Amino acid sequence: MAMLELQNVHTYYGGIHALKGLSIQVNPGEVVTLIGSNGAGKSTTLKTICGQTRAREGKIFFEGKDITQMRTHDIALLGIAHVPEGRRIFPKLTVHENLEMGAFFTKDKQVIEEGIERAFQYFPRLKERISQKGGTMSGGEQQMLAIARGLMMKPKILMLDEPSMGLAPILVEQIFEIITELNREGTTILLVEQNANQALSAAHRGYVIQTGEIILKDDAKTLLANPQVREAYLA
Amino acid sequence: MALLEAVGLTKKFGGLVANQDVTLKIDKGSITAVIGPNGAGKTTFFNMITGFYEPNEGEILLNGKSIKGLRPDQIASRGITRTFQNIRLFKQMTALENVMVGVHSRLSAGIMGILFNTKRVREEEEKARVEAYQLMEYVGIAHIANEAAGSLPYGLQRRLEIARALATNPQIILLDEPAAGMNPRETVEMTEFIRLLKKELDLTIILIEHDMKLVMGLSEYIHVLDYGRKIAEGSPEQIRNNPSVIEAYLGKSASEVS
Amino acid sequence: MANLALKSFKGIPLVVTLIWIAACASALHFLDKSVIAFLGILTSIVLIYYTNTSKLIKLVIGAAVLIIIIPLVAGENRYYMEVASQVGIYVAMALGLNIVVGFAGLLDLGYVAFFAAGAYAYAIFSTSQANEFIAGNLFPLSGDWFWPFLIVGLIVAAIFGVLLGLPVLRVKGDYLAIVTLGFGEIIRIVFNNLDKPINITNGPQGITPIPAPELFGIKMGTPFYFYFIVLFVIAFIVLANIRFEHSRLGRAWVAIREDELAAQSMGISLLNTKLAAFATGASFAGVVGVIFAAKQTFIDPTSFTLMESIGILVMVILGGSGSIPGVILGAAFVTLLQVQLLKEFSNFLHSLQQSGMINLPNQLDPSKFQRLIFGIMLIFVALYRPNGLIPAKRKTNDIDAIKASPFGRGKLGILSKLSQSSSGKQS
Amino acid sequence: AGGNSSTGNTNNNSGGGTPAAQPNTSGSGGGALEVIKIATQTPLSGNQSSLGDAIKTGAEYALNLRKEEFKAMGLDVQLFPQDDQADPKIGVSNAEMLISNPEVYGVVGHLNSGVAIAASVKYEEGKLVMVSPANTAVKLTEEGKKTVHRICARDDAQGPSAAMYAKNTLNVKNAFIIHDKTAYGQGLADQVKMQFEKDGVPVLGFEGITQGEKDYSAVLNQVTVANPDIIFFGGLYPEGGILIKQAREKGYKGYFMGGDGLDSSDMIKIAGAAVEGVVFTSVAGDVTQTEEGKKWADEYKKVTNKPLETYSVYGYDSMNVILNGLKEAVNANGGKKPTREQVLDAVHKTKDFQGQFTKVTFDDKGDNVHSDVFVYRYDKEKSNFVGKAQ
Amino acid sequence: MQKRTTSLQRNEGWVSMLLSILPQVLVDGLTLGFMYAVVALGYTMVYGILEFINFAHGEIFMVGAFVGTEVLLLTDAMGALEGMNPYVALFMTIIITMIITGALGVGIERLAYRPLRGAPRLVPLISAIGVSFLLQDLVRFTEAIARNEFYLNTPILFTGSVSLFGIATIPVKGLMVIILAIVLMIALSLFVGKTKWGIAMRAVAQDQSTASLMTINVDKVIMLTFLIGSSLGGATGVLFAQNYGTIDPYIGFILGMKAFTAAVLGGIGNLRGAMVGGVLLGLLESLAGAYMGPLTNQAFGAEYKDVFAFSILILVLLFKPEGLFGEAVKEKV
Ligand SMILES: Nc1ncnc2c1ncn2[C@@H]1O[C@H](COP(=O)(O)OP(=O)(O)OP(=O)(O)O)[C@@H](O)[C@H]1O
Ligand SMILES: Nc1ncnc2c1ncn2[C@@H]1O[C@H](COP(=O)(O)OP(=O)(O)OP(=O)(O)O)[C@@H](O)[C@H]1O
Ligand SMILES: [Mg+2]
Ligand SMILES: [Mg+2]
Repeated sequence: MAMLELQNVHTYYGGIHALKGLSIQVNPGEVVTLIGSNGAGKSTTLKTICGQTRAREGKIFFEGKDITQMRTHDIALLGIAHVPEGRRIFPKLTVHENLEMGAFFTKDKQVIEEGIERAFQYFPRLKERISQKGGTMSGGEQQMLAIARGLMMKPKILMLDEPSMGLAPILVEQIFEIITELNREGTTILLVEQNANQALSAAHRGYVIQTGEIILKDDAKTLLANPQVREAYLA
Repeated sequence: MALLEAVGLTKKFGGLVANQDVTLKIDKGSITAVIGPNGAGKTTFFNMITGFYEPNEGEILLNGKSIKGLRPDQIASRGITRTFQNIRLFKQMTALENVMVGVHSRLSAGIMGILFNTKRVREEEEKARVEAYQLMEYVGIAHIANEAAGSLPYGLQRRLEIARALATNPQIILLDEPAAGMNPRETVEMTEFIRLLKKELDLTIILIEHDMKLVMGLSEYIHVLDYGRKIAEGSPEQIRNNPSVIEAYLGKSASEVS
Repeated sequence: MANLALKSFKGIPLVVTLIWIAACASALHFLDKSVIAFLGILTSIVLIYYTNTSKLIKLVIGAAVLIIIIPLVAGENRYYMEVASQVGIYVAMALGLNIVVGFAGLLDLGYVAFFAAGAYAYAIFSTSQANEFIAGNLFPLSGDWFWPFLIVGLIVAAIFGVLLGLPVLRVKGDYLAIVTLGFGEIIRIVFNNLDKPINITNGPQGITPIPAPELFGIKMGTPFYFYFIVLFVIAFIVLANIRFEHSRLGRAWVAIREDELAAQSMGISLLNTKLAAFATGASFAGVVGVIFAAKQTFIDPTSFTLMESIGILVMVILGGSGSIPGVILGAAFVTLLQVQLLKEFSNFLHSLQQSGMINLPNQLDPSKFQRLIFGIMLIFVALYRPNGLIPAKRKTNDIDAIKASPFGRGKLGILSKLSQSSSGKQS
Repeated sequence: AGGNSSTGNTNNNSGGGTPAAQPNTSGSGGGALEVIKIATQTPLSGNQSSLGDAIKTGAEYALNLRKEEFKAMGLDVQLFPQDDQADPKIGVSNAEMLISNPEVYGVVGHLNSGVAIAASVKYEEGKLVMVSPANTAVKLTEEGKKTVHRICARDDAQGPSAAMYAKNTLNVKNAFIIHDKTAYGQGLADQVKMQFEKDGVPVLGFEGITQGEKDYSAVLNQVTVANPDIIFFGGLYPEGGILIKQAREKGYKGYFMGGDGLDSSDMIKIAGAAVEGVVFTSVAGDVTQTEEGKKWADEYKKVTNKPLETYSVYGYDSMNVILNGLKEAVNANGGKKPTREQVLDAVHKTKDFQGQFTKVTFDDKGDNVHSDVFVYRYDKEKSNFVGKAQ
Repeated sequence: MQKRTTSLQRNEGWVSMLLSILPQVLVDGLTLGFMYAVVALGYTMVYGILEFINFAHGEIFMVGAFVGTEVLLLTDAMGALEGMNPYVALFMTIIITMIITGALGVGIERLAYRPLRGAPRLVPLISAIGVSFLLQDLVRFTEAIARNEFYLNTPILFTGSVSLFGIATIPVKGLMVIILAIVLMIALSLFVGKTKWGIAMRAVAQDQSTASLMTINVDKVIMLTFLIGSSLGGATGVLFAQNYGTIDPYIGFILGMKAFTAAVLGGIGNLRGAMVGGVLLGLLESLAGAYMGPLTNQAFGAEYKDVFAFSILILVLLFKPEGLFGEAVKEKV
């Protein structure tokens, strides 16, 4: 059974029809990527999954449970972490407090500390800036913080919206390594990336989305080789 | 003489030195890239040039004249404009109006003129509108002229920001990660576009970007910052092969970039 | 869904509006003191706004209702004209505050200070009050001076606006709210105390008798005249608002409201722009202040309390911050509610009580309920029209007109360089 | 004209001036009654509403007592209470409403002089008679408006009397004056100060406080330094009560005196034990001096379910002055419904009308020539009539 | 009209006598200041979380004063107050009041603010003003019906006063205000600054939708904020009634305005700032009230104390636009 399943989802922003009957599946243990050009509806898809925008039609299931109408924090409690587009870190909280918020669901201090340790391992820069206010960090540093905060949740499925944006090349590589590592450890991943090349290389399967509709879905390898895809997204 | 010159710029945030003794020269009509790891101080450098931060030390010269200590709006009216790493559009305004705001400092209507809607003001307004629209056409987003800026997808917002910046009629434009959030194909388009800007509009361009394809393909000269210091400068070729740059910033994959 | 329903709503047919106006007008004319008909006439302005016809026709009908029909059918009733002039006074003030709060996004809780400045300017010099501190027994001035004092009030208030604006530059958001609140209170307290050491404002005793306006020897002291004076001033203010909104200045105001830093990087001077907002907003209040003083014939500091500022702010937000028609409607709605609707309602309840239909203890006398009901109304309107009665929307530009513009023949601004360089091609 | 404090009975006998007037109305009792409304305009909401309500309740009580009497004349007199919210603007628009309503024949109001002055311009234009129960500002009647009347004393009567009483009877050698920065409070305080200065009583301080606040220790610290023989307070009991309480807490030992604004049962509750010895002046003679008066007061409390306040008393008498004028006008008009102007004339001519508490004769300006100033003094439970000032 | 020049006769040694009351002026200022401070805490609390000026907070405080007074009056009517340890009585009153006003605050949030969460920033201000009017008149009517008046007097639990080194005295009730204010501030600071829920409150303030991504139940956090803020307001009301003895339904407005000013002076959203701002405002008013008249020869008397206080506020904000304790976070672009 699919871990996460969207069935014929329609989402609107006021009068704008952003998702037009979108259906995707993510199986446990998979890395699935969603690619598409600007404004295709990638971010909207992730936002709809975690209830930040509502599907007006269609259903969303997580581990067999209908989550379409659940509230965001309840959805998150099921083990769905979302690292949103544009970082969205808490600007007036310190790095440490931002990370703590990532593990809000747990009371276990041990878990929190371990999580923070791990985040610092991935991103030593964060450790250097442990008590800096999130809002004064550089763009890339904020991106690291946002990803680290997402990891704090120890989610069953991690949804990343353009995690490589604004990161130095060396860190982009690292992000993909982290994705692979997390996946090896059993985390399912739904990845939205502009860097389709790398995304497809890291993923098992991929969906191509265009103006709110899935126009292609296949193995990542196949998609990577697909001339149409190369033409449209890889240049 | 260099068009823009930064001499020994230093910026500290408490104990943190975000820029230390950064000196660089920008020639008229050039495309210069500022690159470096995250948190190296690139955006901070832009912020000092455009008057958002006042440097603790150092001097900024435009055509040999100091512009240090001027407010951002004063600097803008001296012909230096920018885009932002985190897009900052006027979300509730339409795209066209956003661009028209850019024309602001070149308009002269005063309160009385507006009140009495004089012929001069009417003409000026219409001109501004036409100019803004032409700019949007030029940037390729004329079709969204009447949409609210806040509801546009990311990529279009970036272009709109550039159009808005161009509307101030700058001589120098500072682009902070213009291709962030764009897919490779769109990045190529952006590269072409920036090149065009320089060629057709006679602009001097300084840009920050982490996409090495864009940086290497576009820039004539590159400055590398790390921990607030300048660690290297040179042509793309020189930078690509600079071992300290590779180590601090590029990583192995960068050498694959053509 | 509701949105879609609204979308398909194309406006009210012209006939319906005209019939409505005719019906209300004749009801008002033939039936004695029919409050409902009077309100109906006022409502017709809203109907006209939503009528499905060209701008020009709307304008003509609107003007006809305001200038001809209302004075014709309600002109004899002083109370209706009084209500209409008060509505007008608040509409004008709300439009002024709308510039500061709605356009420029500067939360101002001391707006009434400018109103006070205008009112006192006229009051002091048009009565013998000015003799207290100016030698020569030159005062009082006659009612003819009312007209030049409209300008004086405007200028005085604008100066106050700049005075307030100067410190404002550094203070943001809700800090600004409290600074302006403090400023408003300072002005009120100072006016309340400036009867010593030199008697300028006559302190809490207030100033009276303020002369009514005079023109060619006609004394214009009744609400009927004030209605026209106010109408004239509103017409001016609305026009100014519309012109400002889509001007260089209006765009700059909205830009700093949306993002100060980005606005600065577009070459907008925060100081000048904010000062302009404060000064323009204030000057409208100043003009209205002069009218208010003349209409009241007596002013004292109790008319210029913090609650007054808050009341005007409520009108702006309730109507739709930044939306000119919204603010007009908001001001009219709140004022009508306060000076007429609630009153009529409590009078109605009272008559029921008199006739024994309902029996309330003295503690719950209907006449005491007005503020309570007003409070409940505020909550309801906020909940059901959170974006205001008529939400603000940015005017869209007519792209075809832009394309057809003669200025479009050549390239403008930075693009003029295109024609110089070899190719003019677009990306 | 008859003095008839005898009005105090439940049955609705006349409180009016012309005792013999009753049966001469030809207008029927049984047929359609013509409605005449007498308005009150006072703050009924907001923080001055308790004062405004007292006026309204007093007026209402007076009117209800005489309803039947007017029915016999073919008139249905009704109360038309309005809330002026202590706001001149609202007062003016209410006034416009009243004058454009032909059923309205008179106004009892206002509480606040600012509102009264602004509204009276409109009454004047509408020839609508106004009888003020409470406005003491000198200016109100100085502008020659025929419609404006008041039964209470002007500041320039009450103030000097109070100051002279303090000097001559209380033997104070110096004074500290505090007022609440309102037209009433400061107006009174100014007059007191002038009189003190005239009489050579040093005024050690003249300070304003803010109405509605509860902590006046700052000003009282000044008082401590000055250590005056008397504090004169121009203002109302909510502030007055707190002032004296806090002053006593600070160890102040001298007199505390005020105007009729201090006359309220709440004064005792607010000031607590400190109320003892507080002196105030009032134009109202003491009701509860006579048996009859006591009975009246008890009846009032029973019917209205409210304590008896000075302002309700003033409201009561103001209403009766208007009703009296109305009745005279009816009579003069041959028993038919008079015009507003006729009522105005009749009220304006009021002479030696004995209300429940005050005797009323209007002079040309509309001031009450009989507005004597009486002095009262609080003990722990109530205020006690001391006598006429000087 | 003749000029009102004031020439006041003065006692010998005026200046030294002025100085002699200084300690008392300061003590009075402190008491008043702490009163402002506790109300300001409530404002700052809600502001800190929702960035929304809860205009109705002053009214919650007023309701607290009435509830507390009613509790005491009823206990007294049952004859239980006499002989009760005053500390126990105060404690009991405060707890009951806090529960009731806390619930009231939560109810108001639920009905009048929550539906407006997505609305433009200033709109909740309108419903807050509406709620203010509503509460004022509801209390007025309730009390008018129940007690036939709405100026209430509170049974005072502490009557004595303490002498401070013989130069100033402070009533015990004033002392209670100060102690409780400090305790509340410390407790709140710890809660908001250190606990997970406290951090969550701040997170919700900055970005609600992202906070909910972190499994934070935004509704619950906001409810908690209102619960704490409003019960705090209620407790303050009880203290107020104790301190000044008389209350009416309109005490909320002036005090609310002053407290809000204090909160801003200290740096709105900052608990320590609210405290310092309140105390400073109280001191300023006290000093101005006591000395301005004498020092300016009565030309500018105590009536200018608010002008003085507001001018200082404006001056402070000129040089420190984010308030005394507010963080000068320059927005990073
Ligand atoms: N808040 C909003 N209001 C109105 N329309 C919106 C809003 N957010 C997104 N849209 C519209 O929805 C569509 C999908 O946007 P979305 O952000 O999901 O695209 P995306 O695929 O993530 O694009 P990008 O690669 O630029 O991030 C776009 O047409 C966009 O204009
Ligand atoms: N206002 C500030 N207060 C404190 N530290 C700051 C502030 N602004 C920037 N910094 C710090 O200065 C350093 C340089 O930041 P800057 O934004 O210039 O980096 P950058 O080179 O643009 O990085 P990126 O590529 O990630 O955008 C960062 O470590 C950042 O945390
Ligand atoms: Mg996206
Ligand atoms: Mg950067």
